[in-house]
Amino acid sequence: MSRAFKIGVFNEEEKFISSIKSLQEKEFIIYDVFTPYPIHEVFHLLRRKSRLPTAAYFFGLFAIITVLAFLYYTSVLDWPIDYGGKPFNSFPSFIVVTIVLTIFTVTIASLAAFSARSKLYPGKENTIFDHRSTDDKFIIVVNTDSLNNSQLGQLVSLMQEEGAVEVLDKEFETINA
Amino acid sequence: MKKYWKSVEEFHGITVGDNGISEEKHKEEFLELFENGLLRKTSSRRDFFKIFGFSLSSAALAASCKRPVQNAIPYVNHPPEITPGKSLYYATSFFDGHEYSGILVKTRDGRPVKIEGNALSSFNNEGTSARVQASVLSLYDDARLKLPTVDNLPVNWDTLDEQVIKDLSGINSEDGEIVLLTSTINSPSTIKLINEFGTRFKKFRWVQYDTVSYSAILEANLICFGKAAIPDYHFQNAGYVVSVNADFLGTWVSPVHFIPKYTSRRKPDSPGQEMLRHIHFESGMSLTGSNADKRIKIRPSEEKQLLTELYNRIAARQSGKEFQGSAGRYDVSEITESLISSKGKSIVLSGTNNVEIQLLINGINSLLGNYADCIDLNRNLNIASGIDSRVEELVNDLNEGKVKALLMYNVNPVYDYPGSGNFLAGLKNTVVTVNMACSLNETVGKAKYESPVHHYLESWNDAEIIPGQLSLAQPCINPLFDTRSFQESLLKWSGNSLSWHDYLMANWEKEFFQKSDLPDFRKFWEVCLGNGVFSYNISDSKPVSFNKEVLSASINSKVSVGTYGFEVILYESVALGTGLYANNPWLMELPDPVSRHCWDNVAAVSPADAEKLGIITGHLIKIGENLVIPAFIQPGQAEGTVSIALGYGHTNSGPVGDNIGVNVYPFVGLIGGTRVYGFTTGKLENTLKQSQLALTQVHHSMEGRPIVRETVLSRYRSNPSSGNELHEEYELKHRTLYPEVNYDGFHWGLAIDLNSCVGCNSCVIACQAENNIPVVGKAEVRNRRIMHWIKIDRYYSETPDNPKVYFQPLTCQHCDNAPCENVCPVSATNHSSEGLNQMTYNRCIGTKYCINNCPYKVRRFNWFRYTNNKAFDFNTVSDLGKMVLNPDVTVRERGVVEKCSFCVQRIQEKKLLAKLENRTLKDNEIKTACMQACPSGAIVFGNLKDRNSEVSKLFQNPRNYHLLEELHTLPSVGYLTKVWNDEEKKS
Amino acid sequence: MYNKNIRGPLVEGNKTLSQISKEILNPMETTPGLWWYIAFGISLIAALFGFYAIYITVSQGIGTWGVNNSVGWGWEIVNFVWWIGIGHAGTAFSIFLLILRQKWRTSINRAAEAMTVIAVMCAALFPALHMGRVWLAFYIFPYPNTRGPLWVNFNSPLFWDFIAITAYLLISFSFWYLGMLPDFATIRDRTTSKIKKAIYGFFGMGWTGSSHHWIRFESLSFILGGIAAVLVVSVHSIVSTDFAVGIIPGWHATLFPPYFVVGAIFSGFAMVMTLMVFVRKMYSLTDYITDNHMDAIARILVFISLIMGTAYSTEVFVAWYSGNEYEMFTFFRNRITGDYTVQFWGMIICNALIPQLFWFKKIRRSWIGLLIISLIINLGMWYERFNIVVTSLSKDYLPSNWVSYNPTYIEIGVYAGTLGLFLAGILLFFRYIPIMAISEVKSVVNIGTKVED
Amino acid sequence: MNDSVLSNNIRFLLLIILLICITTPVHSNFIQADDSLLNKQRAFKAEELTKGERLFYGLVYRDQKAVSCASCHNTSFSDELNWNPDAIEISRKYTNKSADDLSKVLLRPAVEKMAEVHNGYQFTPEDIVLIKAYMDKLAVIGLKQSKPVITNLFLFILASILFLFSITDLIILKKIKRQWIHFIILFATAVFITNSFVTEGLEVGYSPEYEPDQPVKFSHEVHAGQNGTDCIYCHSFAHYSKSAGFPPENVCMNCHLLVRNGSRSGAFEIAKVINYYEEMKPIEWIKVYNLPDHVFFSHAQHVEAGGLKCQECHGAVEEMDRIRLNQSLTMGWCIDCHRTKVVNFQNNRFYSDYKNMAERIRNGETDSVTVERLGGTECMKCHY
Repeated sequence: MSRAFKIGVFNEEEKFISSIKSLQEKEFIIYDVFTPYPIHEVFHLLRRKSRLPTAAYFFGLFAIITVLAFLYYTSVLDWPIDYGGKPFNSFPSFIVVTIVLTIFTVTIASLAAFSARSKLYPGKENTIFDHRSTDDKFIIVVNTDSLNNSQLGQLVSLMQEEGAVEVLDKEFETINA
Repeated sequence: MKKYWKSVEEFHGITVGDNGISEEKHKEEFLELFENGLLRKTSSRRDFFKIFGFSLSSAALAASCKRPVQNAIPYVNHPPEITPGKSLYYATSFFDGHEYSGILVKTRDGRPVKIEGNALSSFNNEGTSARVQASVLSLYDDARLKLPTVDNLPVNWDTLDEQVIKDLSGINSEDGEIVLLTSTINSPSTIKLINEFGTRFKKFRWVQYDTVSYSAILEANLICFGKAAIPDYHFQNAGYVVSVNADFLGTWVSPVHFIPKYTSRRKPDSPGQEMLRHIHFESGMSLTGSNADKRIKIRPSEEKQLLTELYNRIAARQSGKEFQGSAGRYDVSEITESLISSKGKSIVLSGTNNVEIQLLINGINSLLGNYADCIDLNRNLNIASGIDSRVEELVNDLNEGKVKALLMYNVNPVYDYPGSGNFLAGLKNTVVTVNMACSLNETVGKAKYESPVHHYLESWNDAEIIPGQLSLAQPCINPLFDTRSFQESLLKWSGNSLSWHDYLMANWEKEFFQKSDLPDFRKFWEVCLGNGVFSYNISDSKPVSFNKEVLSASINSKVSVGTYGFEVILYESVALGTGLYANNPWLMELPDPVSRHCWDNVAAVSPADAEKLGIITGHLIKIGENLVIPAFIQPGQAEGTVSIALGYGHTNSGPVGDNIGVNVYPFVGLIGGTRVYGFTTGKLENTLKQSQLALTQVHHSMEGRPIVRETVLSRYRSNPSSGNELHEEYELKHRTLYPEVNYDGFHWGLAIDLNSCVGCNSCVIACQAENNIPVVGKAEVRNRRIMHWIKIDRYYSETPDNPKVYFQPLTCQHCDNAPCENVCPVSATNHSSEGLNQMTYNRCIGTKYCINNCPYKVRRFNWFRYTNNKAFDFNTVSDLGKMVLNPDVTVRERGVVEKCSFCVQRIQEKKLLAKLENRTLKDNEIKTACMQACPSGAIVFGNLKDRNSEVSKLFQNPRNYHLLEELHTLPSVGYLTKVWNDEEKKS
Repeated sequence: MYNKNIRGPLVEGNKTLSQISKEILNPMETTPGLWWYIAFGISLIAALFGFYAIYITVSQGIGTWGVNNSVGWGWEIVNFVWWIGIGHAGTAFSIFLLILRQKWRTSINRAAEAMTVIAVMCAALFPALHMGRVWLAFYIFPYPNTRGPLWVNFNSPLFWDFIAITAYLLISFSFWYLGMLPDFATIRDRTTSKIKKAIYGFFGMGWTGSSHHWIRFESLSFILGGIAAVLVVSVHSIVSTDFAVGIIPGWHATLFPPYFVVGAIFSGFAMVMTLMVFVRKMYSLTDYITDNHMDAIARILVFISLIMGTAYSTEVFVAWYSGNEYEMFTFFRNRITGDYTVQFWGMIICNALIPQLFWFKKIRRSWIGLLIISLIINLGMWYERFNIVVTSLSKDYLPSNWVSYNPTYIEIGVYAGTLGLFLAGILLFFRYIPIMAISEVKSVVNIGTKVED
Repeated sequence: MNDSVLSNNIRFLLLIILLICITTPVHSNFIQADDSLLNKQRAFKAEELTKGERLFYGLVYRDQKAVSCASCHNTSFSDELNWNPDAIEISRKYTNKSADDLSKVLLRPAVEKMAEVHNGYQFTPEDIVLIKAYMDKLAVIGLKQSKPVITNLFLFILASILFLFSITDLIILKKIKRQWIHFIILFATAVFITNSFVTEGLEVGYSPEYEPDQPVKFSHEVHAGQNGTDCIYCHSFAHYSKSAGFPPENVCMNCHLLVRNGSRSGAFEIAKVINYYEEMKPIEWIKVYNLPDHVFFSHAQHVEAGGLKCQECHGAVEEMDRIRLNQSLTMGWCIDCHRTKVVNFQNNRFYSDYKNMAERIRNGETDSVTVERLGGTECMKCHY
C-alpha cells in the first residue's frame, strides 16, 4: 500500500516556520519537516523532545556503580596485591579510573541509544522526500492519505501562501525512517 | 657539611653515549659436545651428561609462543650423587699461578654453575675475588684449546706422547738442556713430580715465571732472612699500616686474603681493639689508596728517598738521636711517631719490585719489631716464586741456543714478557717446544707441540698456599674437550704409568696422612676431599734474624728523584689482573672500582696535568714514541705520573679479549735483574683525537647530598650516631596516611657496612654469575645500559687533587613503600609478604615506568635480546657458554625489566630445606650471592622480623641509615656510616 | 548574544545556503592542486621513514633508541605528550565553545576535531612503541584470564593513561563523526557520482535532516560535549599524573594537572592556528574563517601564554620555596643552568615571551605573523615536555646514576613518521571530508543579523 | 534479468565449490621412496612386492579367511593406542634378518601372548618371503604419512577475504542480488574466523589432553595400576628435589631383567627397553607436563612439604596407559589450588616463625592456614 505525501519546499527559514505555524493552526498534521540545520523553534512547534539526557544519566549511574564494584572486587576481594605499601582498597586511585570509564560507558551507551532510537546506523537507507533538504531547502511533509480533496487544496494553497517555492506530490511504497 | 666538588668530566661535558651496536666479529667454533658424551658406555662419577645439561639450558632459553615438543632424557645408569634439579657442591681450590682461593663449586646436573668461597678455607674465609667468581665462565669458553696439536695440526694424544718422549730422550742423550717454564706452582705433589721428572734428564732446569713479579720481595727476604718468601701480613694484629704503592686490597699478592684481616681491624666498635689507621703513599689512585685514612701522592721515583728518610728517622728516634738527614717533600715525622708508638703492631709495606726498596721495608719493619706479630715469614704465602733474573737468564740461554727443549705450562710470555720479541726469537731457536695452556693465548701456536691442559675445574690438584695449610682440587666435571692435565703429561713423558690422581693420592698418603690423627688413609682422603682443605701445625722456626749489613748499601745508594717528564706506572687492574682472563666477558665488563670504566685500559692522568695539556677524558694521548692510549682524568693521580693497566691489548685470546685496549707489557723495564713496572718519559702529547670510553659513572660528587654518611673515629667514640644525625630526624618525621603493612614471619633485609666495604667488586661478578646477568658489550655500556644488578658507586669529596673516596654498593633497596610498584600498569612488580620487591619478568611489558620512578635507578632493562643474538656474542650465544647459566633463574627476554631479587631462589631453596627438615630457618642460613662472595663481610642478609638476627642488630646500630630515607620509601637495605680513622677536617 | 554589528559577521560575503554547501564542499569536488600532491608525497615519505623506524624498533628492541637505564623515557614520551597536547585543541574548541555557545567556533571545529583524532592516534602510537614487549600489550586490559585471574594495577598512572587515551580517542572520534552525519547526507544528496553516493550514503547512516534526527542529534551533542569536557580536563590531567605521581624531582608537583591541561590547549590552539592559516590560503575560505576568527584564537593564545608563564615561574618558585635540595638542583642547576639550558630557555622564550607579540593587532592580523608564532609555540611546547621528561630523569637523586640522553635516528624517525602521518591524515581529511561543519555554518550564517532577545 | 542473476549465482557457487575442492586436505599416499635404496631390493619384481603388500594387508584369501598383519600392526600414524608393534618397527628390526627368522617368529612364536594371536596362521614359505620383501620396502619408506596440503593460516586468510568481499558486495558492489547468500557467507566465515582465533589463542602454550606417543609403549596402567608400583619407585626424586625425575634405564632393568613378557605389548616393547639399555642409549621420552621456563616448580615442595598425592595434579595415572595431560596447567589452576589448600601449619616447625598467624590460631581467630595466607599467591613464589 503506497502512501501519498504533499511536500512543501521553502527557501527561507522564516517562511518555513510561519508555514508550520499556519498549517498547525488549520490542524493539519505535519508528518515531518526536513531542514539543513537544526532549528529550535521547529522542535517547540512540533513538540519534539529527546529523553537521551535522562538515559545518559542512568547510563552514568550504572557505570559508576559497576566500575567501583569491579575495582573493589578485583583489588580487594579477588586478588589483593600490595603495591608500594598501599592498602588494597586504595580508593583515591580508583576515582580516576571510575571517572574515565564512566565517561567511556556513557559515550558508548548514548551513541547506541541514539542509533537505536533514531534508527540510524551505517548503511541505513532512509526515504528521502526531497534531496535538497540537506542542502538549502526547508521541507514540510504532510501525509495526504486521509485527506480529502478540499483539504488537499487548502493545504497546497496554504503552503504557497506562506512562500513555498514548490509544492510536490510524492508517493512511496514503503517509508524507511 | 663538607664542600663537595663537581667532577672534572662534568665540566667538560663528556659525552657518554653513542648508538649502534658494536659488530663484534663472531668466531664460529664447532662444538664437539655430543660426540663423546652421549655414546659413552660407562657413566662414571661426575660424568657430565651433556645432553641433559644441554636440554635444560636450552629449555631455559627457548622462548616461543607455541611450545615445541620437549623431551625428557633420563640417565641410562644414574650416577648416585647427582639428583636432577638439586645442586651438588664440590670443595676444591683455585690457583692460577697468581691468585689463590679455597672454593666450593656448585654444580647442577653435572655442570659447574657457580663458585662460592669455602668457609673451611681459613685463607680466604668464604670470600672470593671477582676473578675467582668469573673463572667458572672460563670453563665454558669457546676459546679454550680443544685438542692436542703438533705443528698446529691436530693429533691424538698417543702420537703426541710418542713424539715428545722421542724428542726429549733424543735431547737427553745428546746432553741437551731441558727447561720447564711454569707459572708459580704451590702444589706440593706437582713440585715433587717436577723434581722427579727433572731427575730423569741429565740437564734439567725448572724456571717459574710470574706475569707480575714479586721477585724483589723474594730476593730481599732471601738477603735479609735467608728465605725467599713473601711473608703473610697480619693486618688484624696491626694498629698502624703504612703502605707504599702496594694495592694490597686490590691486586697486590692476595687481596682476598688481606681484605678480611684488614677490615676486621677497621671496625670502629670492635671491643678491645683500636681501629687500624692506614696511611698510603702512591701515585695512581688504587683501591687501597681509596680506603686509606690518609693518602699521600708521591711519584714512583720518590719512594726510595721517602723510605730511606723514614728508616733513618725511626732509627734515629730509637737510638735517641735527632734525625740528621735531609727531609723530603713529605713530612714523615708524624708517621714516624705513630709507627714508633705502635711498635710491633704496625706494618710497613711496599709493592715496588725493587730489591733496595724491599730491603728498606724489611729494615723498617725489623726496627719496629713487626716480624713478631704482624709480618709472618714462617707461615709465608706461596703465591709467587718467580725470580726475574732466572727468567732473564733463560731467555738469554734460549737465544744462545743453550736450551734444547722448552716445556711451558700456564705461561704466556709472548704476550706478557717485557722482551717478548726476544723470547719469541729464543723460542724459535729451540728445537723442542711444548706449550701446555688451557685457553687460547698469544703463545699458543708458537710452540711445536700444543698439549692443552684441563681447566682447573676439570682437574685434580693440590696446593700449599701457606706452609701447613693444604688444599685439594678435584674435578667437578668431566673434561669438556680432549685435554689432559699438565701433571698427567709430565707423568706420561717421564714414563710413569701412574695416573695423576693416583700419584696425588700416593703423595698425600706419604707426606700428609701421618700429620693427621685419622686412622686410615681412605678416611683421611675422604675428609680432605670433602673439606677441600687440610692443615697441620708446622714447627715455629726460630725468630728470624735480620741481616743489617745489607741495608747500608741500599740506604747510601743515590736515587735521582724525577723532577721532569712523566713517570708511567703500569699496574694490574682490579678486574682483569694480569690479563690471564682477558677473554672472560664478565671481567671485561666489570668496571674498575675507582675509575668506573670498563672494556678498555686507559692512561690515568692527574687533573693538573690534564689542564696543562688540554686533555679531557677520552682524548688519545701519545706517551713516549709509540704508546697511544685514551686518557682518563683520574682525581688523586700524582702530578707528573700516568697510570696504565696491564693485561689488555691481547691479539690472540679469543673473540672477547682481542684488540681491547693496549698491551703495555712491552713497556715493563728490566733493570738490574728485576722487572720494573713503569718507565719515565719526557714526552706526552695530546693527539686531540677522541676515543669513546665505556664509563659507567660520569658524575663523581655527591652534590652535598647525604648519600654516603661519614664521621671520624673520635667523633664516633663520643657519639656513635655522629654523621648520621639525619637518620633520627627523618625517622621522627615519617608519617603515613595509610596503615603500616604488618609483615608476618619474614621480612628480608640487607645491611651494608660502608666501613668494611673496600669496593673490590667481587659481589658484582658473584651476582652476575648467580642471576644470569647478560654482558652487553662496550657500545652498550657507553649507552649506559650495563646490566649489573649490584654496582659499587664511587664518590669523591674534597679536592680533585687528592680526593677522599667512598664506595657504596647499590642494589635494589626493596623498599616497603616502593615507588616503582605503584606505577607498573600490569602489576609485574609488587610487594611480597616477606618484604621483597618482586619483579615478574613474564608479566612485564616493558613500559620502563618503574625504572624512571625508582629514585635509586637500580632497575635494568633488556634493551635488546641478549641471548642467542649474534650482536651480543659473549656467553649467551653458543651452547657452550650457556652452560654457565643458573637453571634456577629465568633468562630474561628482550623488553623486560629486571633487578636484584635478593637472590629469591636462594631464599626459596633454604625455606624449602627447612620445611623438609621440619625446623625453623637459622640466621645466616640464607646468603645472597653478594654476601657470600664478599671477602670483607660487609654485606649481611637476614630476617628483620627476627630481633636476634645479625641484620636486625645492624639495623639497630646507631650507624645504620637508609639511602634517601627522606623519601619515605622505607628501604629494606641499610647502610652503616663510614668511619674514618682520621682527625676531623677543618672546614 | 552575538551581535554582528558589533563584532562583524561570522561568515562574510552574504552567502546563500547552497553557496555555503558548494564552497565548503569545493575541495572535495575538485581535483586538488599540485601543492596537495607534493605535500602528500612528502608526508608519505616521512611516514615511510617512520614505518621503517618502527619496524627496527619492534624487530630489534628499544635498544635502538637513545634511552638508557637512568633516562628510561626519552623522545617517545616527549612526543606522546606533545601529540596528546595538540590533540586537545579540537575537543577544546568543539566542547568548551559549544558549552559556552560561542558560535564562532562553527567554521573551525571540524578541522580542529579532525586534528584531534589524528593527533591522538599519532600520540597513541608512542606508548605502544615504547613498550619493550608490545606484543604483550594486551596484559594491560583487565579482562578475566586464565592466570588466576590476575588483574592489573589500578593505581598505576600508566593504566589511567591507557584508559583515558582510549576513551578520549573514542569520544573525540564519536563527536567528530556525529558532527559529520548531516554533512555526509549533504554530499550524498548533492553528488552525481555513484561511488561517492554509496560511500557517503553508507557513512551518512541514512541521515535525512528530519526533526526527529535533529532533536536527538542536538541532545546527543550536548551529552557528549558535556562529558567530553570533563574528559578533556581529565585526560591531560591524567597524562600529567604520569609525572606528578612519580617521585622524581621535577615531576613530583601538584601543579602539573592544570599546568598540563592549559599547556595542552595552548599547543592545540597553536596547531589549529597553523592549520587555519593554511586552509585559508589554500582553499580560499577566508569568508568562513575570517580575520576575526584568527584574532580570537590569537587572543586566547596570548591569555594562555600568560598562564603558562605563571606556571613556569610557580614551578621554579615552589622548587626554591620548598627548600628541597633535589628539586632545587633540578630547576636551578639542571634547567635554568646546566646541561639543559637550551631546552629550558627555549621553552620560556617560545611559550611565555614570544606569544606576547599577539598583544599587537598588526601581528594578530598578519597571516605570516600568526603562522610563525604558532609554529614557535609548538616548538616551545615540545621543549617543555622535553624539559619535564628528560632533565628530571637525567639527574635525579643519586649522582652516580646521572647520565645524558641523546636520541638516535630511529627515535627521530618515529617522530618524523608521526609528523608525516599527521600531515597525510590532515590532507586526506581536506580531500574527503568537509572541512567545516556545513550544517553548523548554515545555522550561523544569518545569526546576529537581527538582535535576538 | 533473472537469467543473469541465476548465472551469476551459479558462477559464484561454482567458485565456492572449487575453493572447497582446493582447500580440502589432500593426502598423498606415500612419500616417494628413494630409488637408490629400493634398487638394492630389485631381487623382487614389482608384482611380487604388490603381492607381498596384499598379503600384509590380508587381501589374499585362503580357505575363506585372510590374515591381515596390518590390522594389528599399524602401517600409518594413528591416534589410537595400539599395543602391538608398528609395522615399521618390526620391519626395521627384521631388515638384517632372513625370511626364515621371520617365519620362525611369525608361525611359532615363543611369547605367550603372541602365540595366542598368531595361532593357526598358515603362510607358505613363499608368502613369507614376499611379506618380508614388502616389509623391507616398508623399512625404507616408512609409515604412511598424511600431509595436509594447506595450512590453517591459508584457510584463515581465505575466510577473511571472503568475509570482506561479501561485506563489500553487500554494501557497495551489489553483484549478488540475493542477500541471504551474503548472510550465509558472512555467518560461515565469521564462525570460522572466530573459531580459529579462539582455538589458536587457547593453544598458545596450552595443550589440554596432550597425549603424545612415547618412544616405548609404556603403560602406567600396568605398572602403577595392576602391579601397584609406587610412583616414587621410578620417579624417585619427587620427595627431595625440584624434579621428580625420569627413571634411568637401570631402574627399568631391576624388574625387566626377569620380566621379559608384557601383558599388553608382548615381548616387543620390553625388548626395546632392554636394547636401549644394552646399547647405553637413553630413551627420549616426550614430556607431557611442560611448564614454561619462567615457572619454578618444585616437586619436593608439593609432595614432601605440602603432602600432596601425585594424583592430585597428574590425575589417575594408574588408570592411564599412555600418559595424558590431565590439567590445564594454566596459572589460574595453580592459583586456585594455592587459595584453597591448607598448609600443615601446626606440625611443621618451619611455620612457627609466622608468629602473628600462630597467635591468631591460638586465639581461635582462624583455624586453617591456606597457602595463600602465607604468601603463596605472590609472584616470586614461582617466578624468579
